[in-house]
Amino acid sequence: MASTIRVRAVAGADTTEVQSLIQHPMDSGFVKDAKGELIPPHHIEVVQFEHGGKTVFTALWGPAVSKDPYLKFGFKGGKKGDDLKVSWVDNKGASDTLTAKIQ
Amino acid sequence: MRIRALIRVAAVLSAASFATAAIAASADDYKAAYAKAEAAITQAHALRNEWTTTAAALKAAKAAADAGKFDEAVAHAQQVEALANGSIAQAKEQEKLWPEAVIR
Amino acid sequence: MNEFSDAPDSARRTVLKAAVAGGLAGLGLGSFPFPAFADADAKDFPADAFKQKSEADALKALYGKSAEASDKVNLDAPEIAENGAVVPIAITSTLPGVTGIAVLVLENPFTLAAAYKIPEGTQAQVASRLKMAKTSKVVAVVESGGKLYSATKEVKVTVGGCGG
Amino acid sequence: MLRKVLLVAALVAATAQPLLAAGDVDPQADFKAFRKYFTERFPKVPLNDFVNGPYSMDEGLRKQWQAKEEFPPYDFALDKGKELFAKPFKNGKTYADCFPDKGIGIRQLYPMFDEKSGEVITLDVAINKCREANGEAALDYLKDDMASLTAYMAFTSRGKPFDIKIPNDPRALAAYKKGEEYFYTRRGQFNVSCASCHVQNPGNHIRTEVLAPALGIMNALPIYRSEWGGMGSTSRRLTTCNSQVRGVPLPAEAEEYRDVEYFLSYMANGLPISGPGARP
Repeated sequence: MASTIRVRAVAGADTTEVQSLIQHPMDSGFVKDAKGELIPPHHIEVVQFEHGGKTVFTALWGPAVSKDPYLKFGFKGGKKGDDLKVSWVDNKGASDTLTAKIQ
Repeated sequence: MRIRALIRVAAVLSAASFATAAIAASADDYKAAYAKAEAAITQAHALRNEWTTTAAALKAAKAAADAGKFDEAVAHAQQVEALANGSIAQAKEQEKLWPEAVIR
Repeated sequence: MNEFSDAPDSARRTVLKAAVAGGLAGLGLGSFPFPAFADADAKDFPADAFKQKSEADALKALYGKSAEASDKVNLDAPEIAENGAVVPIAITSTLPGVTGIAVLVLENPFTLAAAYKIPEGTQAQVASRLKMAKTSKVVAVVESGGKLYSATKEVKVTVGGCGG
Repeated sequence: MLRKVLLVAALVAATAQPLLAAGDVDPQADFKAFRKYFTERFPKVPLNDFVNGPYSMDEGLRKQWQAKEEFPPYDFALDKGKELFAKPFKNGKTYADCFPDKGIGIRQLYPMFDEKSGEVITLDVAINKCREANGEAALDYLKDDMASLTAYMAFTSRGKPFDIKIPNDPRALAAYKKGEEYFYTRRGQFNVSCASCHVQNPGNHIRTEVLAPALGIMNALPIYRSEWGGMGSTSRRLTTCNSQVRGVPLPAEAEEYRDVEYFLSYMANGLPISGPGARP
């Protein structure tokens, strides 16, 4: 099974720029299905990025974040070949994690 | 052209509702109206030009007939026929007119 | 990025490179569908803040205080959203010692859309994509030195992002 | 406009002559006129930018698109397509065995006129022919797998100019003509043609959408639409066009659809493939 997480982390002179895309429906809880019944909210709540044993970024998301959510941020340090660990957990307790190499 | 088509449909529709208001319709009236509607749909289908609203009206006609509301059913069937005829007229007209729209 | 007008090849390379990177990341480096989730913890999630219907209540629940407008908070959002389902929103700030960023969509059923924790060494910037139910003010809030600063922009939404 | 149409109708009725004889199908002349129309109407749009549809017409939209392209939402569909493309059939063969250049970088050659059957074969149809020739069931033209596969195949062809050939074969010319007819024919209860929107009104809003120019409109297919929340095939796009004007869509990959794709792709000859595209 392919990972739900895509990460591109590129080390620059001073900072590492991180972009990620996570495959997730991010159901808002306000949309009805074909039968006219509300689809219950199903969204990622926490995404964490770790580098060198330290959390470099934490996202807390409600149901208003788009489907297959995108994120872009930057942190100081990080060099080519370093590990960057990404983890998420959603409101139903599902989760995924991926360790990518900084480019 | 669009305006003309709409006027045509509207005229048929208002005539239809006037007629049904005058005399209560029977199951046989509905059958006759339905047969005409179906024939028009078949022709529109053959011309590969049906309107989505035609199918919706047909559904409404059937539902009304099933509920024994024949006045309503006849009105819907006539609406189906008018809509299908509109799409038939459109297709025939366009067969001749489309080259006028070509970029030259 | 004039994707194909000026430099089709370089644009294509960029995307190709990206796909390769994405592919590699997804390939070998351990992806487990349901691992024991050690690091990010659902307990961290401020569920209460995400249930508030006003800006003030959401900020109070999240940070315990209110925000003042500041030109040192920069909110980049479209004037007219092409589709309310996917509205790109980017926030940056020149304030020192930023510890958190939050984004609120005032007309959404729940105003708080996302909150970000910014540890030391991480830049005061984040870009993401949000759903907007209708035309609304979007508020970017930045936490700096224990205080909250905000910037607001109205985004017109003609196709709502909440479906139904 | 109304008066003009009425006048034309009167003329047609009076002369009762077909406006076009069978012999005067001239794709090259059409091509020149089509290109001239769009480049003159939109002098500021670089020729190769037409393939970006509404984003070539509206700066605000373009910025949002570019933001999304940084990490496009269709990335997952693309990976899925790559996986599907590589997966061997039960007989051990793959899609690569059915296509020129093993199926990589060839999207710009479709639709293709098939001399054997005398029909226009789109990429989607070619995919299903490949499957059937290898004992696999055809894919649904409207569903995700077809969209993902064609997305991947388009992606490997990005930047390659459309290279659609209309051989001097009466059947190919007839198919081209039928495609042209379909494009300019008004249909649906709203009484509009493909051209009403994509020739007469590109850049304008219909309800909330900015209409794409017809020139280069096929280059971006298949497309990921935010409205769909996913990748949609060419068939999905065309059938949606029909239902949006209150017309009942034809079956996916019906002759008319294949022919109109043939016509439009030929009009875009020389313009680069930009698919899979992202659209509102």
